[in-house]
Amino acid sequence: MMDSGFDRRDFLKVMGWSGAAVALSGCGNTSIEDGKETLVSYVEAVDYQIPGVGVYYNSSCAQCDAGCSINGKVREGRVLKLEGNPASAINRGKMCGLGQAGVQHHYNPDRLREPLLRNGGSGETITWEKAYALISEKLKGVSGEEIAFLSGVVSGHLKVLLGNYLSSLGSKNHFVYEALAPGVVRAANKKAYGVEMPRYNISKAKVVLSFGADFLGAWVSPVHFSQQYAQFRKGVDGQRGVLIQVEPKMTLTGANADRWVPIRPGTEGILALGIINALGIATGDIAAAVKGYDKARVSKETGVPPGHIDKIAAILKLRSPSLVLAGGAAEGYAHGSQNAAAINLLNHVLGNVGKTVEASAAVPFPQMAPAKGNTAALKSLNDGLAEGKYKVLFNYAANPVFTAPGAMKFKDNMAKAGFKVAFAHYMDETALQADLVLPLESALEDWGTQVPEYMAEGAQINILQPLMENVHPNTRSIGDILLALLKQSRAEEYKNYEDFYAYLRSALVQNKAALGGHAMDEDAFWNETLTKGIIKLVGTTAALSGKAGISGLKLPAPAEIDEQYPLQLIPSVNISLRDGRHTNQPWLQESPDPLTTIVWDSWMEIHPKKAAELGIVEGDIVEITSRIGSIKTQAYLFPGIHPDAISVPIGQGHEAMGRYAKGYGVNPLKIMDAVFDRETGELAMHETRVKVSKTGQRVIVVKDESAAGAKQIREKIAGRVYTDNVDLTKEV
Amino acid sequence: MKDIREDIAWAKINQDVLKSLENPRKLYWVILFVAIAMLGVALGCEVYQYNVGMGVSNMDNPHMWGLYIASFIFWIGMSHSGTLLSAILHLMHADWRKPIYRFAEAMTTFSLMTAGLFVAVHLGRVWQIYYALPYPNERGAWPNFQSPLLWDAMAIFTYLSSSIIFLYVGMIPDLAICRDRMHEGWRKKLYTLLSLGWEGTDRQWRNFRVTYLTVACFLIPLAVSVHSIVASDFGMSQQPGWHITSFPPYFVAGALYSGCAAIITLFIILRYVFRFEEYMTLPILKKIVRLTFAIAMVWTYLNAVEFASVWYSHDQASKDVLIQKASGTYAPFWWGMIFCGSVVPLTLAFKRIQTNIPVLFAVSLLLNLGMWLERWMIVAPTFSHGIYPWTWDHDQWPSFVQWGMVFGSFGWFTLLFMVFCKVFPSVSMYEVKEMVYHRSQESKRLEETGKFAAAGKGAH
Amino acid sequence: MSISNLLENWSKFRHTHPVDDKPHDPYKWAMSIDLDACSGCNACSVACYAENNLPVVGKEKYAHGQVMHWMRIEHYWDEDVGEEGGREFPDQGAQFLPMMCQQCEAAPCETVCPVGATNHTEDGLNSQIYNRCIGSRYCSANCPYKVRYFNWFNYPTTDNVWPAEMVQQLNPDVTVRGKGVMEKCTFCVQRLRAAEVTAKSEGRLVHDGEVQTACQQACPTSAISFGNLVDQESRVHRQWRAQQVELDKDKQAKDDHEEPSELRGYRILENMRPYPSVMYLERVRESAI
Amino acid sequence: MHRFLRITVLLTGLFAAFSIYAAESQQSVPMTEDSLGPLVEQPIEFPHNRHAGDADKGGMQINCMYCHTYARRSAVAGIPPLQKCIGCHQSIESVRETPRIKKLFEYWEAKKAVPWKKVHDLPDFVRFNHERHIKRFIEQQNRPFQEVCGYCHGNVKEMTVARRSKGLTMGWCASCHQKDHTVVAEGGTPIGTQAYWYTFYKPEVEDASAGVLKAKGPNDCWRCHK
Amino acid sequence: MSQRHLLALYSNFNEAEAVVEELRSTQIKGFDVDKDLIVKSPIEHPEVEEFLGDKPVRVQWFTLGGALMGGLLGFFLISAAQGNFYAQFKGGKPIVPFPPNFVLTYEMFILGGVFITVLGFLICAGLPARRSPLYSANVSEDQIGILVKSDESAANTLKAIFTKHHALEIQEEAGR
Repeated sequence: MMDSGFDRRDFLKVMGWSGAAVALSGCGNTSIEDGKETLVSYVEAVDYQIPGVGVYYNSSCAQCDAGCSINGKVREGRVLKLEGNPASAINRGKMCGLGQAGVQHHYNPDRLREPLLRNGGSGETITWEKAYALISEKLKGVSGEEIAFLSGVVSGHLKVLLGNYLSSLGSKNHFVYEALAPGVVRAANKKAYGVEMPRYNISKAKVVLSFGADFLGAWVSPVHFSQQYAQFRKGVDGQRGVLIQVEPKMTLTGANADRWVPIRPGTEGILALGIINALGIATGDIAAAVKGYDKARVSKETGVPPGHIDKIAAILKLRSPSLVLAGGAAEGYAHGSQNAAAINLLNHVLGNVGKTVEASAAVPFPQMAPAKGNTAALKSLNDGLAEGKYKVLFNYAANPVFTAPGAMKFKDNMAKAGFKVAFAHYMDETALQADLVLPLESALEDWGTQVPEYMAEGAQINILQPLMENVHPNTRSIGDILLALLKQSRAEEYKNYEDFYAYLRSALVQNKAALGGHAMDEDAFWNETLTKGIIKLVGTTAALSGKAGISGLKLPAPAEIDEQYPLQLIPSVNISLRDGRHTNQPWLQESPDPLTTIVWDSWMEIHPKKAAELGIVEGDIVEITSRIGSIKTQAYLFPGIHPDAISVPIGQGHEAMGRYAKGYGVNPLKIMDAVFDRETGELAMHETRVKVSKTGQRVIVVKDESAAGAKQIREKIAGRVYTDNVDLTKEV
Repeated sequence: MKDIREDIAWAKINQDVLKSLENPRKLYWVILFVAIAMLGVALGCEVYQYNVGMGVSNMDNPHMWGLYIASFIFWIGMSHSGTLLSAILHLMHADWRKPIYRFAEAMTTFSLMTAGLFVAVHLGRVWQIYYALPYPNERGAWPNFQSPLLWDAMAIFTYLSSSIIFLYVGMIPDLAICRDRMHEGWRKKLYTLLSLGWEGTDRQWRNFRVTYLTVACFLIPLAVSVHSIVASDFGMSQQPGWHITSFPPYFVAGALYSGCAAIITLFIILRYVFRFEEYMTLPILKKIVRLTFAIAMVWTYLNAVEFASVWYSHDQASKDVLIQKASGTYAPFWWGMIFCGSVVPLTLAFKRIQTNIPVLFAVSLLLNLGMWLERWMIVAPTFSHGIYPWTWDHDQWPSFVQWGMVFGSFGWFTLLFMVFCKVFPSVSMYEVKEMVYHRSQESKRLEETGKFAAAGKGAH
Repeated sequence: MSISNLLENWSKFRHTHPVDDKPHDPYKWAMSIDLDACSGCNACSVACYAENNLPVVGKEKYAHGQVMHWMRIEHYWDEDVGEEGGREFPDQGAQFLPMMCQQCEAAPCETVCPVGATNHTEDGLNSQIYNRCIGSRYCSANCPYKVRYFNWFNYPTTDNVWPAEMVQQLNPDVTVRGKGVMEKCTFCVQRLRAAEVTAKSEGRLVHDGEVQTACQQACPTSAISFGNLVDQESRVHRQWRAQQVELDKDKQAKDDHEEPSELRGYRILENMRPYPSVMYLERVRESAI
Repeated sequence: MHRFLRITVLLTGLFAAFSIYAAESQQSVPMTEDSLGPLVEQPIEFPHNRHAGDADKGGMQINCMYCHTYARRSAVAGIPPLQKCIGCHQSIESVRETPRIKKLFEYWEAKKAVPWKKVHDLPDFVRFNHERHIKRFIEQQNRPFQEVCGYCHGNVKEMTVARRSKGLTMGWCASCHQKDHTVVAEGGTPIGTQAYWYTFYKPEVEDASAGVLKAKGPNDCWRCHK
Repeated sequence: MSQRHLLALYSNFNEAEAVVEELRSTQIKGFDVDKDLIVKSPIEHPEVEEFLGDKPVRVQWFTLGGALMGGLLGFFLISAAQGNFYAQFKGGKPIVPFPPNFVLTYEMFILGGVFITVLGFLICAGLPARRSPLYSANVSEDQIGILVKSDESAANTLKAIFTKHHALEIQEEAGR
């Protein structure tokens, strides 16, 4: 770098508009003009910055917690597009739609620009100094127990800094909340394999039997799993992998399955045991325990035809190794842990543990490991708030007012906290309830490190670095904020760190030996780290320790149909909207749901048979009523759902968050019962029972597929062949 | 039922026709005002559409074309009747065309002008319309001569200019009459200028006759080619419901049909508004009505041929489009077209109706409606049920902008036509004179040879 | 000049493409999409929005069918699902199909454009020249795949399409289209041209993998492969060859098989003879389950 | 009858002339060839003649590429960073106090970019690639910089503030593209006629052994409009 | 010698015919029937041509020339335009495709034909013409005019003939 006295950020400066003009209206200026447009050049330039030529910076994606590495294309100081970083073992140069929409998070017109202080019903713009002073003032005389910090998943140095800040306040109340976390599965895995999240080696499996794990869509690390899936489909020696998906509502993964098995909601565990029984290879107490699960009973309880059970068992027996996954649809019940345990047992019985279920690596810095979010944390925070335990509440990267089930009444409870500080990018529902809202830099402007929860190969620390200067100059990095707050009590300790960047740099550079840079000097190491965007480590591998055990496994019989609320509500997870954090990114709003192709709205999926029973046709506005409340949305007849269930996607129904999110669709979580998994205390997402009634209104569903539905009648558009006929070994 | 009197004084012909040029009745102003108001609606719509974008028309993907193209074909089709009356019947020496061909010819010109406007209205970037014109330019880029739209442009240009020339040339002797009979004023100046110094000398008449005949000969194949080319906008594409071999004759028949229907309508209006009862006589009307009936049957037949060829072909996509026309969203309009186009004209077979002016007026309007629907039913259903299933059955309803433009186009046409009728003689005076002269000569000859009774042509 | 030019090149002017001649040398950009790998996740479509300055039209215009996605993910259910006597559930999943401009060798859209705004380029693309387009929309009317999108509104000035901040995201290499012009997938021509130019300056040809389309680059399952069909070593060429799909045929080896063929490469609506440049590989389903 | 003949001959002649013009007009070059475009007011009146002009006219004969360095590496030429101006002028004391240089240093001290106005501003939908033209004519054929840049920019070395001196219209561009230019294989490796595939009119091989061809510029619309 | 113009008006064609017959049969000095006689009529009347004798009409030659020129020009202009520098394949069709060019040639054929025919008409009929020395508005109504040009000496003879055949009116004017 040049030693001109400019720091790196100066090179991220947005070059004047017309260095290489963005033709805003390519059809506007239609003649040759002289002297109308202004050309602005850099005051100072570095060699690699050439107008008209893109520069790529490696960083990390912060759209979800999978930890993909990105490669941001920057032109004239503006980030244009995010592409995958091929060096990352997680995404290998690939990007999902959600990740690519990161630029729209960055450039979002509804981002917060100034610190806001609640002043009656409205927000008053204040300075950062005043904001810090206010926090310091409010924290005076408040004991550590009375302070709660709610956050989404945090990892890396931010987590360390946050931990330090909380300890400086004497608080242990860090609640890590993630609305869609696989909390139950983690616990079940811990029991079965000894680790919360083993490495699932889909590409090695010949058969994948997934109980509701939408690994191609929104589960854990979808981009990574998608790549594995592609390899799995090509198979080994032309033996193409077979995917069987068991779930009551078809997910994207289900739509790609060779066999999609609709199952009565909540009976996944029963089917798992039934398959173990049908396999007939279990021994000892397992064999004894599953004895009762004969085909007839399982079929009756789950609604899966006996033929299917046979076929599944046969193919699992024939083709080894296989892989059984427990996912969202299986865990969302009060007996979710039991379901997951039964499913995991199947892996043991099939001998997949150690073959396709492998030990995963972790970074050798436990303090940086991600603080995994779950919903149990929300429950305890909510309980605490309800009791009025907390005087000061900090909130970062979580939006519980939107995502907490309606039954929890989180919004009301939150009001009981005396002073609420939200670190936020947007004025979302939770920030709206806060007393002080501090605007954050976007992930493309910020520094940081990230440790993915799910490690693909070895372990890695992802680097976040700014790709361009701040779009809004008065936003700040969460790291800088925490550092500033820390300095309020521990100024001496942190005086060497001017900002979070300095902290980060020194923290990494100090450990360069452990981070693979022992031979390099500090600057070289630092530059290389930034260039690569990833620090790859060997990692520590915890061996799989769990064993097949059936003791304590007790599956309840399928629930009786409630006369008053006869249908099961499945709040489904949309691949791009997820928990609604990114609803305000217009690309995602306009990107159709893959299965229904509906955009910009919510909908209720209902099986055509059930719909006919209820007299519902597509576009009918229906009222979905649970014990908690009711929502109204449009009906969509969807064959890929169990007739006893309906499904409404999560992510829409925002009451805030700006022009692209507010007022579109409904939030099914608003009518969700607060039922918890009996073992882990995690929220049981699928335990809400509802009834559906027509309101008499009808709308035209805004969707991409043809009005007549997505069927090809005569012309061959999308073809299909069977494995009997194909020979994948000959393919390229 | 009186035909034109053979003994009518030629001076009276002049007088009667010239009277129509001056002192408009109140009714005339009412019609003109309504026409201008209608045009205003269209202008408003166009300004809105121009400023905001084509999207305000409610068109979308895949409904790329809408009422604009349908109306374009409708107006092009309407223009064919003028040629039929002035050129084809001229060649056949059907003298009954003489009192009525002038306004039919004017109708040709004005409906072509209306059609041309629809091309402009339809374009997404009408301000770049000159890109479609084959003129030598600095860019060195030429339009794509392969495009049927360019053929259209060329054909319409040829047809419009030829029609105007034909109309004008045929009008020169009449303009001379106007020049001679009009009082001093702007009119006199205009007629003096336009009549080119016509004095009816033997040399002028001699060349005039040949020219008129030659241009008529050119106009007939031209008219046929124009609507065949419009048909090839559709026939040349690969879309189901459009890619049909019988489209060119079908379009031509449809064109003549709608043109004849329009002639009936205008005949009745002119007869009433300008008091032309003496020239636009019922026997003439009867002949047009019979002609219309014949063409209606030809059209019906060609329609049936189209359906049959689709039905018995192996082109499933086309068959689907046909089924969808008859049973889908567009079914009411499609059946409306069948009713108005094939059933309503059956009434014309009855003699009593052939001269019943109120009924004929209603029928002719229905026929025109049917023909407009036909054009819409050619354009729209293919878009909603094309080859590719993903875009099937996406409903689209034209917005008020499209309807407003269609509505306004009638105003524009009426405006032009009404102004024409006041500026130029809408009945060809010299030809009516010729007609009565030849008829009287003929009857004189018959009288002389004593065959008057045998001929049985007691036209009185 | 012109007349002499006409006489000199007469035989060239009379060639029919791609039947008479194969002028594509050294580049013919083509694609193949493995529907067995495609999971329908929409990443390609979003990548396309990001790369090609596609406007987000909003709910109301989407409802009107005025959406601008150059690449759309279609899904089809089996014919008998939900039908009388058919299957109750789509238990073999959906059939996803990414559909974008097929860059036909003999594209129906090209002939009909009155101003010649869409042409077949020398490297085998179907070009769309925005500034030439007058918006007659005939091309879309004649497109069998309906993959052409028209700018019904002036999106650059429409509220909330590109608010001030988002303007900065626009790709300067791609013209932002104003109202009244047609647009469609370009195979990321800006990337292709950049790669071709770089290669030419270095005195070589673009090698396989040097240039990727945005959709291909994003695709998490690598279902899309893209490259130079003339290059014998390119992945796309090898795929086409393995599937015995030939660019200038309207019927492939697969279509001649009486028995279900082990080949799974096909081109959509091939019988209409547009000679598309995108080969799809049929989705495979396990027979044993 | 003479009158008829005269009129007929006149009209036929006019029609024929129009037709010939129509047929040949593709070759025409716009009329703005030698006239200069409007004078553009720049924040600093940069004297091109002082920097690039010939020595006998008091110029420094600085190569275009010295300042406009991006042109050979990118499609857009860009404007040299302020740093570049300062780099030299820091050590040129003689003109340090002239008003223009003072203005320059004011910008530098404020770390503000100079808001230059664009002189050669093509319509937004036209993409001219500087790099390719420089590679083609300067690096490959060793033509002098000022000649090659001058094809489009005119005789800048004699201007103070640059002014447009060429038409820069599409027909003007094409008038050069449709010439048969002699080219030798680029990058040292002859790759045959393939390299010039981009027009409908295939190149002619002039000297096969030396890899010398005659080729036209691209004619594909998508070269410049995308 | 000074010239004189005479215009006689008749109410019907028979009288006019008789006048012409008589003029033709009478040898009058300073008056040539074929050159100096113009019949003006309100309608086109084939008999007039008959009794005036055969006079050539040349409009058809214009038609032929115009149509051929239009057609050829159409084809070659279009083909030349198609084969311009920007020639690119469209839809796989040849750069110079025949079917479209034939359609356009056809249109140009007609266009040329019509335009040049009308041009020919104007030329052959001498239009636009200056007003002839003598004209009566009655000619455009219902009377047939016979305009003759003669030496002054013949004027009286002519007048006599006109009067004999019940001329409704005779106008007289000194010519140039």
